[in-house]
Amino acid sequence: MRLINNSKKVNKKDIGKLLSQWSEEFVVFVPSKENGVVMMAKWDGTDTSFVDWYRNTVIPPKAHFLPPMEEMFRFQKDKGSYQLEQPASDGQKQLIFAIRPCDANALAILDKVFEDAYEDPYYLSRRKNRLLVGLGCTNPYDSCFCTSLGSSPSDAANVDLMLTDIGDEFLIEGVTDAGKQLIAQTSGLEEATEADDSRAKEVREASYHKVTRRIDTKDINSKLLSCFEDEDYWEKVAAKCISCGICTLLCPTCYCFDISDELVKQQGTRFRCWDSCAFPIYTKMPMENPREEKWRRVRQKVCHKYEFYLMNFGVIACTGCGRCIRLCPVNWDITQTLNSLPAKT
Amino acid sequence: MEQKLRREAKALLEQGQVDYIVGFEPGSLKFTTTPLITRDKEEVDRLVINPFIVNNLANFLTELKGRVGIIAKGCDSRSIVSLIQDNKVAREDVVILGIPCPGIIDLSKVEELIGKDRDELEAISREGDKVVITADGKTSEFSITEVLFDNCLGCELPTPQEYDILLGEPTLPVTDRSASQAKIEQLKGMPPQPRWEFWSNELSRCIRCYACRNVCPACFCQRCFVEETEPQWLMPVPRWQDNLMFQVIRNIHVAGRCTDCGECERACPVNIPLRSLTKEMYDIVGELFHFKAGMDKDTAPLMTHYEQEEAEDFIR
Amino acid sequence: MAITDISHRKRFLAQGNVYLPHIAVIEKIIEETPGVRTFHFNFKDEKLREEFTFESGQFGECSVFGVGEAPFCISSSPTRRDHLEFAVQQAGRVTNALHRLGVGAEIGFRGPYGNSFPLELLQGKNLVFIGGGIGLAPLRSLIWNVIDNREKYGNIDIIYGARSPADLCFGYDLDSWDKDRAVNMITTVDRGDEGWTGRVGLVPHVLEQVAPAADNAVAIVCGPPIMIRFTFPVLVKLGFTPEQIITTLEKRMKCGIGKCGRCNIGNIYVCRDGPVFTYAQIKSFVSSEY
Amino acid sequence: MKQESEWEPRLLGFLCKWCSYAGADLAGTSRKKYPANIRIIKVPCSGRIDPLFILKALRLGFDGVLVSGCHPGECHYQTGNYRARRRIALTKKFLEYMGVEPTRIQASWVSASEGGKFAEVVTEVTNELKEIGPNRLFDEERDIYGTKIAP
Repeated sequence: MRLINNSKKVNKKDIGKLLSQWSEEFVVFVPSKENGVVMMAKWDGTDTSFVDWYRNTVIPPKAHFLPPMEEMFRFQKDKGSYQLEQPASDGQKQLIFAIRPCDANALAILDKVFEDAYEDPYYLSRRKNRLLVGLGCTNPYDSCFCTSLGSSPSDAANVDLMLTDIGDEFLIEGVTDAGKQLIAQTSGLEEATEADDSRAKEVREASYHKVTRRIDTKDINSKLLSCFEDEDYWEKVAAKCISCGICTLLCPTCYCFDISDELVKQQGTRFRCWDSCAFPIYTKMPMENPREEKWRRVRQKVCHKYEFYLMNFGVIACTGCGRCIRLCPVNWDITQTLNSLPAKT
Repeated sequence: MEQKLRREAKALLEQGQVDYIVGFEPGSLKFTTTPLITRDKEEVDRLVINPFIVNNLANFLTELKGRVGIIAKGCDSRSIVSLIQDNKVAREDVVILGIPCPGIIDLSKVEELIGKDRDELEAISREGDKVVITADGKTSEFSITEVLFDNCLGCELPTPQEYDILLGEPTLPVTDRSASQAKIEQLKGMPPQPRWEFWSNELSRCIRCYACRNVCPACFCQRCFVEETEPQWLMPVPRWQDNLMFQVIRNIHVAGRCTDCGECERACPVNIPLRSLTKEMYDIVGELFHFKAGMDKDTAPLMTHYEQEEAEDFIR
Repeated sequence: MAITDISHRKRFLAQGNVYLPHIAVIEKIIEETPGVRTFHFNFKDEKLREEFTFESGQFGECSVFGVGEAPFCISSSPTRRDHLEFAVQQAGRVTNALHRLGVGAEIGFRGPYGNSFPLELLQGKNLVFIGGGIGLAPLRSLIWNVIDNREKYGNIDIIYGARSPADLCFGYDLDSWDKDRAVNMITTVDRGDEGWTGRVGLVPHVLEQVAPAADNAVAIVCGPPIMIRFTFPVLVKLGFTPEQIITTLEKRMKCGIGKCGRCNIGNIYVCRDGPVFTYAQIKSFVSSEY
Repeated sequence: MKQESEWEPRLLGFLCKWCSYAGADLAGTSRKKYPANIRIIKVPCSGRIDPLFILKALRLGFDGVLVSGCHPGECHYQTGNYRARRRIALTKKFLEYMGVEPTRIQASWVSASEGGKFAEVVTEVTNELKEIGPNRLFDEERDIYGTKIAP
């Protein structure tokens, strides 16, 4: 993505001022730690220390759009008849600060399924009023592999404005109209010099090469298709998986959900919450379960991301953020699986 | 030790004494290991033993069909014994390759101490009672009490009691176990209401990934109560109330089976201090019923037997 | 034959929030067998009652408020529109709750979802309906649809079986099809009882005996998975090509609109791209997961 | 929320059908007075009690739970009450550690002939529950996802 060459910059020390200014119009979310767990949380108005330690969140920013749980509607029996009440529409204007390119790309991937045919009102309404301020990575994790998925640590494709760490300052570039408009409205930004621009270019170049984990995505869907029935392979690959939901629930592109009701004293709520294809009950029907065995579930996870989603929506449902590798309790590594797919027999 | 392990494992496979070897191999990330479950005698050359062999491999025993040669640290061996007590695993179907365990390094503690993430460190090595860490070319030394997992600091039996082959010399537990109890003692010092609030707060982060349950060898139920729908005990929705109820019941269900291996807390992606629950339950079981999980394969499981005279004072 | 044409998806779109069910009232409950009931229901909203349209083979998500939602195919025919019907077998939380409801109770309904039986392709063809147990429910919608437009179709054979005479669903329909001279109705049970004078035999076996001609014919199969698995080879033996065999699949479908993720077979989402498929399509799913 | 002064504790009793339920029956027929705060669920044996029942009762807002079975040695099924004792002891201790008032989890041995004892137990427990006040354990709606990361 080519960025317009009309960039601004802000000193890292002045991030607080910038966020304060934006807080007047938006509810601002920044990376923060709760008991060591990094997530995007409401900015407290002062703390900008994340500038020093932030690499990426544990809870993916998808949680802002498809929360771990949400009320779909409430129902109440009134004079023998049910009345449904939808939650008030979420009109709050939010600004998510320092979202990583991989996570922003993930939202563009999620848009496809939630816009498909029947529009998902909950997700899409949140998408409308949230501004994404991207921050390019200068220190990717050893589990990151975004460069294998046509992206990079400085990919600005799906953010509204993009920040690049150029040392003592952040270079700021508008990407979308909304982003450019915000820059225009923001006071106190300095004009970036040509030197800043070239410094940013160097930083981007350098961080691109810091991502060393690679997968080969060429013909990945046909490779997966040809080994789909290779039970032995999938059983071997799945052996150490413990079928927990970490890699899926905390994946920025996983969107599976469950719907359930609760009724307390005639007051009912229908919830939806994250669900995972790693759980055996996910597909369980009264008489049978098409994915009872662990290897079928592991295969589903891999193939959904790299084969089925690609077939249905033209894009791989993975952005290489590496959370599934980093957070896995048994170090189950999807890149190893993808790199060891058996050749066609 | 590693060489001996590989030799023994290879021999077990070659002689047909076991169908599987379950051990550790180097992980795909720095300072990590990953379970190696294999029938292939060439692959056993990848087996390792180092201060990062975190997983409790007993977890895999219930799902593997056939005879298994399994690498076990002190706590893991007790989990195996506990599974034998519960008739989940037959003693003759496992060959236990015991490792006297000097304690496992808690990378999150290292990260906290150094102020850098795991992948930014250059080297971590264990030297006696010290751990030496290199970052940015600088080395620093820490006492093991600062960097081992809490449960390792509190470990009473680092050397497996039940084994077929013991790799290396028996090792002694850490002498001062107080550090391992620090969090729990701190909680106990709080009045009840703040304590309840502490737990509801911590559990409000839970996303119900069930990693705590799924890494736990003591959680071997085919169908967990959280998955029951008739009646539905818990909502699948990750609200703190349901999350908290899940943890309480899980702890009661594994009482007498939990060996304080600490896997639940380590696996938790949102850092809920789960060991502060499991360890307290472990202690309650010891205090009320003088029972320790996985000590003797011929003892009946805790909840299936009773003494005529015990823990009565609360009954009217 | 492109049954998975997705143009149907926009056929009936709810205004606004697609997840909001419409309130419907149960008007009649028929005890089909022990454990299976048919519910007749109608929308509360007059306008919706008028405007609601669906095709044979489509399904809807039915809510018992406070308990949950489950998918059921509409078992009544779009040609008979004074009410809607679906048949429910007691199997889990929602179906048990449905069975506890009485006439006049309110339920939620959203839909119709999924594709439908390809009526255009069936016209002028001889139709062989093969049903087992509660699997007759989706076929029933199509059978009445076809009977109500009898002149458009060729011969109609219906082969229906259940485990025992007590397990035969829709007895009233079976009777009326039996009397209908334009329909060849064959009923069978796996095991008879004292009062049973009809055929005894498994559906695939009976199908083999009846041996409907494959020429210019289409077979529509629905029943328990085990029956389906044994019926396909018989049909193939009788000369039916995989394109001439149609079935409808059942999966766990929470959302009904291709989002919640659990009903896929490969890249096909049964709720969105199905539930009606030809055997040719199923065969090409590189998966044993259907 | 009701005014504190109007509040009456709600106690859920799980009574074994052989002893305590019969005891409760006897209390009724012999007109022993005891508070109406208890709701009773008859169970085949106190050994039927899963700690899950106790938790669920608290989750549903009961102020206390009483499990009552046969005296030791008198279980109709020989050992059910001994097993119950272990479970309840663990549950009570563990919940106490988590911050639940131990008063909320009660157990008693009441035989079929002890109508008087049943009435006493219910009276005592009800009074103790009145002292500690209503169960607010699960009341408060606190949730990071609702309030913090995805409002």
